[in-house]
Amino acid sequence: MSPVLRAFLIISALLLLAPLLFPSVYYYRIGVLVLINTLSVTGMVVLLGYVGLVSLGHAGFFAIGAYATAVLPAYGIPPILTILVGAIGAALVAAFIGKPILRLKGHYLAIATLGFGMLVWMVLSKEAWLTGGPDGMVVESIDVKAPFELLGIKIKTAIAWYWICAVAVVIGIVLATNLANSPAGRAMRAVHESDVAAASLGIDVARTKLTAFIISAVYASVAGSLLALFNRYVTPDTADFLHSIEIMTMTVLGGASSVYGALIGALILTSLPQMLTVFAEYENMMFGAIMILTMVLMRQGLAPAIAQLFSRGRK
Amino acid sequence: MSEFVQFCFSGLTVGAIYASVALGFTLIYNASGVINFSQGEFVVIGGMTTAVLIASGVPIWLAAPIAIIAAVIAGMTLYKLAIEPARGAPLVTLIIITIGASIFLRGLMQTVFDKQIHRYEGFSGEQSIAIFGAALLPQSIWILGGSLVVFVLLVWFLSRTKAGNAIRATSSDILAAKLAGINTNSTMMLAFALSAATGALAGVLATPVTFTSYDAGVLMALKGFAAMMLGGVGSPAGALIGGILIGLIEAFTAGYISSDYKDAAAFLVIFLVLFFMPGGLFGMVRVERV
Amino acid sequence: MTSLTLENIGISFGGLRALDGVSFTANSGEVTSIIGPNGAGKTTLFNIITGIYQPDIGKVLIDGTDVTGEAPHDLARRGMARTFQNLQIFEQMSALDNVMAGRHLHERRNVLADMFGLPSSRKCNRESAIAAQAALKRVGLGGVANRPAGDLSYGQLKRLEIARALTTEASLILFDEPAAGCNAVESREIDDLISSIASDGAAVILIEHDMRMVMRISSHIIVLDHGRKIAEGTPETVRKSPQVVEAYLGVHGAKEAGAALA
Amino acid sequence: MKRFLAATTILATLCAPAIAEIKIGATLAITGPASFLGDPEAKSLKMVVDQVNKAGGINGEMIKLIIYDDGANPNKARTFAIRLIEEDEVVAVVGASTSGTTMALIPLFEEAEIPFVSLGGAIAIIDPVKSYVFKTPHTDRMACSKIFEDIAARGMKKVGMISGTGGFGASMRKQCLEIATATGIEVVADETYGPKDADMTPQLTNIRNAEGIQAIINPGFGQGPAVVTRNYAQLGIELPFYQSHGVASNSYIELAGKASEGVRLPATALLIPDLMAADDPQKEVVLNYISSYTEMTGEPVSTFGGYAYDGLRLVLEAIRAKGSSKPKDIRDGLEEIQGFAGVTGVFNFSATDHLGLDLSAFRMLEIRDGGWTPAK
Repeated sequence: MSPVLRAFLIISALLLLAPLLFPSVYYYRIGVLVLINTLSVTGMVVLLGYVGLVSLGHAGFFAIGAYATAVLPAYGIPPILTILVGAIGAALVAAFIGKPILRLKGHYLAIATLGFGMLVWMVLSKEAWLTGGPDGMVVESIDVKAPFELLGIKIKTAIAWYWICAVAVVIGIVLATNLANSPAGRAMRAVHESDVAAASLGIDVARTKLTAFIISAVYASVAGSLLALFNRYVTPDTADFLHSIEIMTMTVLGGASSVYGALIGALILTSLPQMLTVFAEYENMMFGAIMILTMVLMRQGLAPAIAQLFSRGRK
Repeated sequence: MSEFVQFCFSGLTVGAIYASVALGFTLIYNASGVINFSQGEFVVIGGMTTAVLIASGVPIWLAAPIAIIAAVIAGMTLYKLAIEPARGAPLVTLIIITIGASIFLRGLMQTVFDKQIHRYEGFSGEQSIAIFGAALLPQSIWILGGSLVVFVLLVWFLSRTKAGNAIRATSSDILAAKLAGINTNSTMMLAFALSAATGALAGVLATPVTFTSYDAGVLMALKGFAAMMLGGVGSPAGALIGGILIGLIEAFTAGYISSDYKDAAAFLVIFLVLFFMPGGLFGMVRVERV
Repeated sequence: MTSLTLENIGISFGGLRALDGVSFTANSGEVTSIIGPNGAGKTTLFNIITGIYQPDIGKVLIDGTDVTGEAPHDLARRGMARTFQNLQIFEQMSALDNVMAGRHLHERRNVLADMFGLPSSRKCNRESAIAAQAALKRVGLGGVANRPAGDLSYGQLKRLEIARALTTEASLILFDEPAAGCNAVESREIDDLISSIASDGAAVILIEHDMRMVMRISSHIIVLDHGRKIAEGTPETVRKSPQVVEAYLGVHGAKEAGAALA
Repeated sequence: MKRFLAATTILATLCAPAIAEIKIGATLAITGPASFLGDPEAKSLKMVVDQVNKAGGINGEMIKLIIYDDGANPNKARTFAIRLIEEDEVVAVVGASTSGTTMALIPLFEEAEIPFVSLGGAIAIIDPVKSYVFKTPHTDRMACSKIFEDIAARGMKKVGMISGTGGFGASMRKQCLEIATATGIEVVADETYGPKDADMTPQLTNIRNAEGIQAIINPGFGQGPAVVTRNYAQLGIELPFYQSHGVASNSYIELAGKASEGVRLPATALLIPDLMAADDPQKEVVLNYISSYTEMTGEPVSTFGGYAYDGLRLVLEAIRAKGSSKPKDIRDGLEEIQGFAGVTGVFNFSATDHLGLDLSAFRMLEIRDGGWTPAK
């Protein structure tokens, strides 16, 4: 079975079966958040897992998508179309800033991307005439139930959102898996492991990095647009430094090398805080401790560790 | 004139705090190649512990050392429980571990102390000193002096002492350092302890000016990190200059351009510097051997 | 027909003259070897030819075109490929993928087609796989194509790099110590491989310490010492130059060298 | 399937409803940038529930309080709000500490028809009136009115502003600029600072140098205003200095120290319990709140805790008055509340007023000798 087909089948099956565990709309909401996070993390897998670049500013792209969706309808662009406009905007911004900053390495790249995220955050909080300032703005809602009603299915809004996001995630993961096993993806992985060797084979290292950066920005932007539509409200928090860190952490915790890691990382870090509410004021301590423990015990992330467990089981 | 001097004072005070945090980053980076994102929490441990002790009647000369010792214990525990077991893990994994540690420490302080904002009186009173028509708080002098002393001690330590040489050797080639008989584990533990002490000292000195609360470390780490990158990773001089530059840029932007975008200005300068000097002001870009 | 010409190449690192006035020409169908003691500047020379370093002075010409200072990937586009002294393998990728990466310039590059898995992209992939398989077979690694490169032995990795360079179909290939660390049998195989690559029409430039190998397959040898070219010519000429023997192996080594070179 | 069953069993045990219990929810910024608000709010809510349950509950039923920490992040707040509505099946919700999170939650509660008593300051929360949304804090617009009233009364025409860039400061800055225009007072300097900034002397230097400036206003909460106040003293500025209700707490005086001498701010009765007239309807409530809060937490009271205290007590009052804990009845009950003395003020709700406070609940206070006195 090709890796793409396998990913498609596994992820689709998981997403189809998951609702069996959802007793209420609240669980669907968590499900939707997991899926939206999975989407931005998948983009990060392309960036970190494929070409090996660290970004601490991806929330900036996420917010570009979210605010495109929030702001543009007032200028006559239909909400659905804003997802596309946001994605194109994020791609252009990524291309523009990526050129100079992707020359930087390691921690220098980290601080440059972090600075980018901060700048987006600042613009969103200070330009209140456009963005509503730190308190955010309302997003024009869309009727997500319509397509289902067309098929004669009566469905709650949150559940409709779950299926829409599930489709988006499956598409996102299939695209990323396709990429991994394609000429362009091979070039990315080659750059990751040795940029001198990659260059000696004619691979334009800067361009390859930029391509991955743009792709990951588009993923984040689409995820941002979806969250804005789903929440019907956006605030500059979407661009917050801590949100960037969150995307990064999900990626690494899940295992940056595979798209499965994206789903696992997003699932754990989205649902964990919900479970930890029972610890009340110890919540943060628990959360931090779990993060440390997971990374110490499973350096490559959860997905590879789980895969290893399975293959051992098979033997 | 008096405005200019006033902006300088503001920039130097704030910049010196960033510099102290950046120096703590530098120490750990030099020993282990890790950027310790929980460095900001060391600063808070220093400030919070001192504040709480002073509030319960302990004099500052006793409270400060206790606070620094508390931070050192936290730093060593962090190394022992989280960094050492993960040695050899990919760099991003280590970054995530230190981020986890920072969340953990924040949670810990929130339960051990509280969520209130704390401060205590400046060491030499609160009466500002007039210089060239500008007002300087005596505590600012303490802060500036503190960061300079830490800088000098750090340079001396790294270049003149056996332990410092061990740290530098460990960072440049851990295997070679091991072969040369350096106990790399205890060397790194030492780096974490010293870095925690540096951070806590910054917290002790800065709290009368900056105030402190359990979650103040995030911003500290952010600015300190930015300062180190501006100066060039791993260079003590870079950390010092980088921190002070960022403080000055913020103050002058707030004073002469717009207070709305003073943080943005700092980051724009970092972008520009990195564009022309990809290794920061004092950093070196390593040439890869192939 | 491809030829590489170096004119008066010089470079310094922190005041240390690593290369000084090095000139030579390498022609297609020939193996041009660069020899010299450790630290003579051989790999530095390679890094200048392949665009990793910029020379302070001098020119690099490919078929008469000045390509000095061009980026490595642009030079690859001009038909240059290389292997590395310190292996530069994509360890997390399979052996096949490593070699397929070498097909980069022959692939249609459209990232959207790749993401959507369009037929054009898949066709491209298939063709690369076929070419890569062929290259792996040629270096004798046909059996380990699907193993992760990180699992292969040192000798296998050396050959993997050769396969990767081969599959670019470059007309100018630089080998940096391709046989280092290999046993006699493996060494012999690599010998034959390099000879056959040259006889297929590529210009081959070789850095190698194994004198037996150098003498057997080179048509042209350049001897470097302390960054300068001290001799150049056919194996016969170089072998006979006492200056070379002395500079290269030192007076003490001269006797052994005589034996080795005989 | 087995796992699914196990999961549902666990959930069932966790969610098993106790008998005769009124569930009230809260999502607050207990940690994060607005923990300054959320922390005392959460403590105040717990305190009310303890007190009421000890006294036998409401209408013979015990109160169960479910609090979540949203860290002032609207995305998290929404998740918790849905959890409160769907999973915990609460009958009313107090909270969302900030205006931003409140605005993000309003559509949810309107849709679910669960009464929602917000602790956010922005006027947009209750203007226009939404069926199920109420709030207890004064609006920032009211605070600005109060301040500018005072400025105008002192005959001043030109003021400078230095505002925090957080939601509170930004929103209040906007309201104050509007009120200034309306009252004919000119804002000659308009500076901002980040909520965690350590030094605002550059901004204050610029304000001091503004032509003809007569007073300074500082909208913001948390440590920022205390730093501004210290810097103000450091620079030796002697202009009249106004803070907002955002720092109406003794901890502000503690943090700002002597520098806060002479600062004026609009605040609630909470800060001057001893100066209240004996027949003041708020007197008893305020004294009660102060003594039990300081006893329970060992921390000084703040206006914010008072908002939450009032919010929950108003909900309970509605339940008591209606004799029902159905969300619809609570909503109706809230709207009917008249003359209810809280720590923030005396609440009179109506179908067109879901705040129920007027400017009279705001008092202009001045800090004298490290304590609060009514400004003259």
